[in-house]
Amino acid sequence: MNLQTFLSPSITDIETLELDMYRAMLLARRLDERMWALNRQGHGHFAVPCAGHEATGAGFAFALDTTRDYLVPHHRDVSALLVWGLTPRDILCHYLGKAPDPAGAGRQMYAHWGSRRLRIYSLSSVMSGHVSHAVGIALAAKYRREENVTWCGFGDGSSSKGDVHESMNFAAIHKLPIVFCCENNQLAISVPQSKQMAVENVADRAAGYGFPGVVVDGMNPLAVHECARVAVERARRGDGPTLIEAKVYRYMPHTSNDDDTRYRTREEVERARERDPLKTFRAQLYAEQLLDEKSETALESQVRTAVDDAADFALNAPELNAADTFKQVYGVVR
Amino acid sequence: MNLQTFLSPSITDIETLELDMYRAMLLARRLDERMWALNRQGHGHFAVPCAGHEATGAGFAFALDTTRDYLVPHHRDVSALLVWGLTPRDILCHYLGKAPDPAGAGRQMYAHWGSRRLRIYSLSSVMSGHVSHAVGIALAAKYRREENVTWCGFGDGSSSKGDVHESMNFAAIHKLPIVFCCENNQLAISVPQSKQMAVENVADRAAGYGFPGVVVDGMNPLAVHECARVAVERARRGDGPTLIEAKVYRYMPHTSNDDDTRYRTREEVERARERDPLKTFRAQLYAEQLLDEKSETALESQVRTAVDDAADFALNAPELNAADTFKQVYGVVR
Amino acid sequence: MHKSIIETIRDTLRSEMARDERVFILGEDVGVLGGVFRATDGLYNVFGAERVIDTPISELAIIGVAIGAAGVGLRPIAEIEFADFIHSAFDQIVSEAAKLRYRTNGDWTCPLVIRTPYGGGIHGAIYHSQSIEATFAHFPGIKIVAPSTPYDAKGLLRAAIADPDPVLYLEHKKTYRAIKGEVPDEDYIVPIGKAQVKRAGSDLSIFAYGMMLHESLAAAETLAHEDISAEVIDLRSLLPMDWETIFESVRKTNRALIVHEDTCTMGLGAEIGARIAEQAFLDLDAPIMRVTGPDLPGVPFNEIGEQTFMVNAQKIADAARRLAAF
Amino acid sequence: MHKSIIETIRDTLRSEMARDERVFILGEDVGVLGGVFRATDGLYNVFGAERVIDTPISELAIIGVAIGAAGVGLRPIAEIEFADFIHSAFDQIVSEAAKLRYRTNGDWTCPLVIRTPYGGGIHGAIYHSQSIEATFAHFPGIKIVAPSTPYDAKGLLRAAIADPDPVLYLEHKKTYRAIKGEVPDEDYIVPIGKAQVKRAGSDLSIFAYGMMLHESLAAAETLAHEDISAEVIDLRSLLPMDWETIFESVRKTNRALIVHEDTCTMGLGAEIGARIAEQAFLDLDAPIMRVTGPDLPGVPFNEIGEQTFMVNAQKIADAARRLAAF
Ligand SMILES: Cc1ncc(C[n+]2csc(CCOP(=O)(O)OP(=O)(O)O)c2C)c(N)n1
Ligand SMILES: Cc1ncc(C[n+]2csc(CCOP(=O)(O)OP(=O)(O)O)c2C)c(N)n1
Ligand SMILES: [Mg+2]
Ligand SMILES: [Mg+2]
Repeated sequence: MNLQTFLSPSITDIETLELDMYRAMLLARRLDERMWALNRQGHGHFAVPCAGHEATGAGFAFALDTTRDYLVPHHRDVSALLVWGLTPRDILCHYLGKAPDPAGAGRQMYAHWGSRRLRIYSLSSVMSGHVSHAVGIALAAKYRREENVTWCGFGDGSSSKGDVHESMNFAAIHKLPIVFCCENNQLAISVPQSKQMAVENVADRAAGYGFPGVVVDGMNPLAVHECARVAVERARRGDGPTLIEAKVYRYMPHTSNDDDTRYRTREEVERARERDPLKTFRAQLYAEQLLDEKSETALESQVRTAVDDAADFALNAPELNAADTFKQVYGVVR
Repeated sequence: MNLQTFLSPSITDIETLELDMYRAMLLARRLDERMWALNRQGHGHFAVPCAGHEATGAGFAFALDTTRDYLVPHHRDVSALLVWGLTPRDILCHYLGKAPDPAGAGRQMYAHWGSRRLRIYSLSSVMSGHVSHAVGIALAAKYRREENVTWCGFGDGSSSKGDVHESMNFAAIHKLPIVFCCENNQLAISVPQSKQMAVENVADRAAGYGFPGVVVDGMNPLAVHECARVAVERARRGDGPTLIEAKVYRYMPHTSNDDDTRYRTREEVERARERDPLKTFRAQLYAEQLLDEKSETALESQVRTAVDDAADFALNAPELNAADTFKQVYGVVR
Repeated sequence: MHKSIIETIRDTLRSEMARDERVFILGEDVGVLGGVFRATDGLYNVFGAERVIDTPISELAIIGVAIGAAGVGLRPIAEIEFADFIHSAFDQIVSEAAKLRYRTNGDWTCPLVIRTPYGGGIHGAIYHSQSIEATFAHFPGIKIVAPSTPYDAKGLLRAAIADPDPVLYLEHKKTYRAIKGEVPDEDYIVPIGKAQVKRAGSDLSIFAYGMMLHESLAAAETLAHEDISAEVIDLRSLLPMDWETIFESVRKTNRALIVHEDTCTMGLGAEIGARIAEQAFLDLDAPIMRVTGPDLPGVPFNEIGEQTFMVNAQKIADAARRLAAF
Repeated sequence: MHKSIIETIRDTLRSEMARDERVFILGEDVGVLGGVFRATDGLYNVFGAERVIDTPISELAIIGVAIGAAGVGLRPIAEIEFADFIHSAFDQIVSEAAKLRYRTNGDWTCPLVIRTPYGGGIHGAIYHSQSIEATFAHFPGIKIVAPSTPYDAKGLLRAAIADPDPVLYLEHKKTYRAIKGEVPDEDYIVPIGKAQVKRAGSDLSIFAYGMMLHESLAAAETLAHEDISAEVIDLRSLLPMDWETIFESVRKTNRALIVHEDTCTMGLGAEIGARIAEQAFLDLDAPIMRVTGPDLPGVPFNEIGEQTFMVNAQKIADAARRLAAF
């Protein structure tokens, strides 16, 4: 069971788009909650919450063509990954490091996404290490005169690495079909934006490379979608990269190993809850009469069933076995 | 014999400043020519010409206080290094890799400057490797509440490295007393600016870090001086970094190992000769009656004597000896 | 005082910073959070934001800025949040810090300490488990220490801060809280370059460091019940290495077993094995032997994968039995 | 055809690019200039700016972009202008390229060739003379080759391009024009992982690669006049290493002399020495011996300093005499 089964077969109107976005966001949030609960029950060693980043993921994912575009995601992009085709089972097997984990059969920690079949490029743990890979994927598209676009996500923290500079510069020189998306939650673990940079917007750096940079409310999926659509079209047309900065908020600690009470107040987190995209977008759907109690109950129950199924599946899935631990260091030379 | 001996004891008026700048530029150019000649005669393995960069070096050097400010130079900053106190003998001993070479007793190739006594930080060959060191020196000044400023030069080519991004960002966050100076000669060896970046001005990147970026004609020492003065004052006041981009031209091949006929026409080089700062600034000094045939002849002869002396000294200076080759891997633990 | 390694590091940092104004800390999350492992917990409150600098995610700049500051007289202690991420600063460490004194003939120097948690066994997977000592041990100009006890954690950290050259101070994550011991309140230094015989023995010599020292000691204890007398040596200083102590032990036991958690090929055991074969060859009654992590690109996240990778007392004891029986 | 190594590399690049559209080159000055050593001379004219990409000074991006392109089916050949500058891309090579296949269980891969000139003796001083093989040889997931003849330069380059994993292809600068030899026009491959006996001998085995192979052969020639019969083996493939050929030679000569230009401690001789001491110990009649560059941070610019640093036939012969006499 996966998100695709609850998504509309084709999106032709804004209402369908909005509902599908909400479905992706809700499933991501409920998976997040389940992972946290599993972690607290002693299942799994490492949860990386996405709560607060769902609107951004859902917003941009529906602006791309998941049948041909590449995703080189930020680690909190669960909603987008679901749209790309990762299933709840995939996600919880990845979380528990079980053999069916598509990202690496349990070799990688959680949130180190990857699936070649789905055109999701593999993430290491090294912040921004993936950004130049995304540029390489975009270079290959141009080289082969293919029309696919590469979406590359990273955090505000990651934007400080030299990788991002060299990558953006390279992409700009070759006008590559890529969209860079900085998901700015104003924290690199505990380090606030003011200690990471002396500017308000990461997007302002785009001008220094020669392509547009734009700031968007990352808590609003439709705003992100619109921004992403423009950037993706630009890339697809051959006009080169765009940098989108989505301002988001991370509701949970950095990971299950973090204690966020050390660096931010509960009041701050509560205040930010008011902007929670799950809440505000739900309210919008209610107002637009795209959602009512009945359809919401049905949706929540569909989602719960999917999450329950995934958790069951993952908890019972096989471990990586010792012999397999030694495999795939090198490929077969032909 | 060194530049200091021909410089004015103190600079109180613009005329003295202009003459002193010209002296520094001329000595740098004549040393450059001598090195090239020595190289072609089989003396020394590696010449790095500074021709075309002299006005920038002279321009900024006189805007700093060489008795307390730090120089972390670009490799073509000979005119500035002379103002800081390196002597022609130092420079030619460095060129020939002889034992009296202050940069490292002959361990480093030419143009890898350094002198702790003169507050010239040591350069490796790794492009931009020094930029973060300059930030560290500026951090130390702020840490100790000292009022010195650090000047950090690098090329257009070097600006593409991740080092520059991380360094500028770090300097901006802490509002450090530093001036970054990109000496843009539009070439990284053979790679033209258009293949290095998709923007016209490196200076435009400063906005993305939160400090001013300014473009200046690097062939005009007075323009550079004025720009540098403002930036140095800003730094000294505690208002943080500035990025100055000096547009220059490199007249000679990249190094004595390079063949620039492969990547640029002789016509281009000849055209650029019209803007040669040695020519244009000389004309200005003549027009301002700061220089006439008599005083120029005297100056040229002073310079020639200094260069002759330096070449003699360096050619006859001792080599690094085998035993010393093994020294200074580690210091003495106390 | 009886303390854990992490407490010892924290206390030593605090007292060195109190003693010497030139000492400051920079790294990711070292300030308000007190470090992801809490190695710097409380220091921000005592010394303020200028001496405990929370940096952006910029390993390159953390090291590069520290090199510059060290050059002009400060004594930076740079923290790399996980050793796995030191590779972004590799160029700064090996091309700049390691070569500065030599290339300037001693004119400019780099008294810099780089602290970083390394090692596996804590479910950190491929990128939070690596051992990084072997790579850096190839670069003359830097020093590398890896304490395995609280006593040495203090003595070597003080030695590193006092050292005139760049020192990589490696903290095995698993020892942080697991290993406790007596730490004198007085000032003392454990000199860089000296190994220590932790357990005397006569049948074979086990050379180890970090967490593997403790696994080796456990193995030696097991072996003792089987009448195999293993000498266990804590290398502590990985560059320079204390060859005299190593050769002396081989002269006594005539059998060398080298243990590290890092992968085998070109791990530190390579140099140790080669040196013994070069300079203590006639003392050997058996081949040198290595017990190391397997030659895999990383420690898997999955626990079975992780256990498969990790060296432990049992694997060491098994090898030691074979070596003793040779 | 009789050719130099640089000509062979250039011709092989040209024919591989002509054969396979997926193959492209990226690096600094590889295009219009044809590379600072002219390894890519003329290719820009034949294949154009899209297949011979002049990059900014961005070693990290050169490798990172190549990794991404390789992942989706291209066959990039990245040139690092001088091996000394590969360290800026160290993280991309060891954390990303080397680990990608393993961490994804083979789902994503990285068929990437990194070519780079290394080695000293050409007045390149500290930063244009380094040997870099030892550092990378510690990282399972990558392969390293270092041809010393034109024949192998072609065969190994073709093997590297065909390989499904990242291969570091190391070109000793001094061999570029100094070493010439016969290169067949036909297609052939020299398989990665195979050493070659270059000169048979019975008194001792010399293991070398790159420029040092030639110095070793010269030393063997000198020794022959003194009735010392040295077997000389060209390792060629540094990771994986051809242990069987190495052990076989030691079984025959019972004496092992390892030669490299790189510094001693944790140079490749460490692993070779340790493996022999581990797996061919009983075949040894003498200690293993290494002739290597001294443990200094770099090769000095000054010629006396440079000569002091560099290994040459005479230093090798001196060591071989001592070893043979042991
Ligand atoms: C190069 C590197 N340095 C440090 C870390 C440790 N680390 C993991 S996540 C993280 C913060 C990432 O912040 P950001 O990019 O803003 O993403 P966020 O988690 O806030 O969404 C850090 C410092 C790392 N993984 N990689
Ligand atoms: C990291 C690195 N990569 C490559 C080189 C080789 N290299 C030496 S100088 C140079 C070009 C430098 O260009 P730029 O920074 O513009 O300075 P310029 O020489 O033009 O003044 C290059 C590529 C190097 N020294 N360091
Ligand atoms: Mg963040
Ligand atoms: Mg330039």
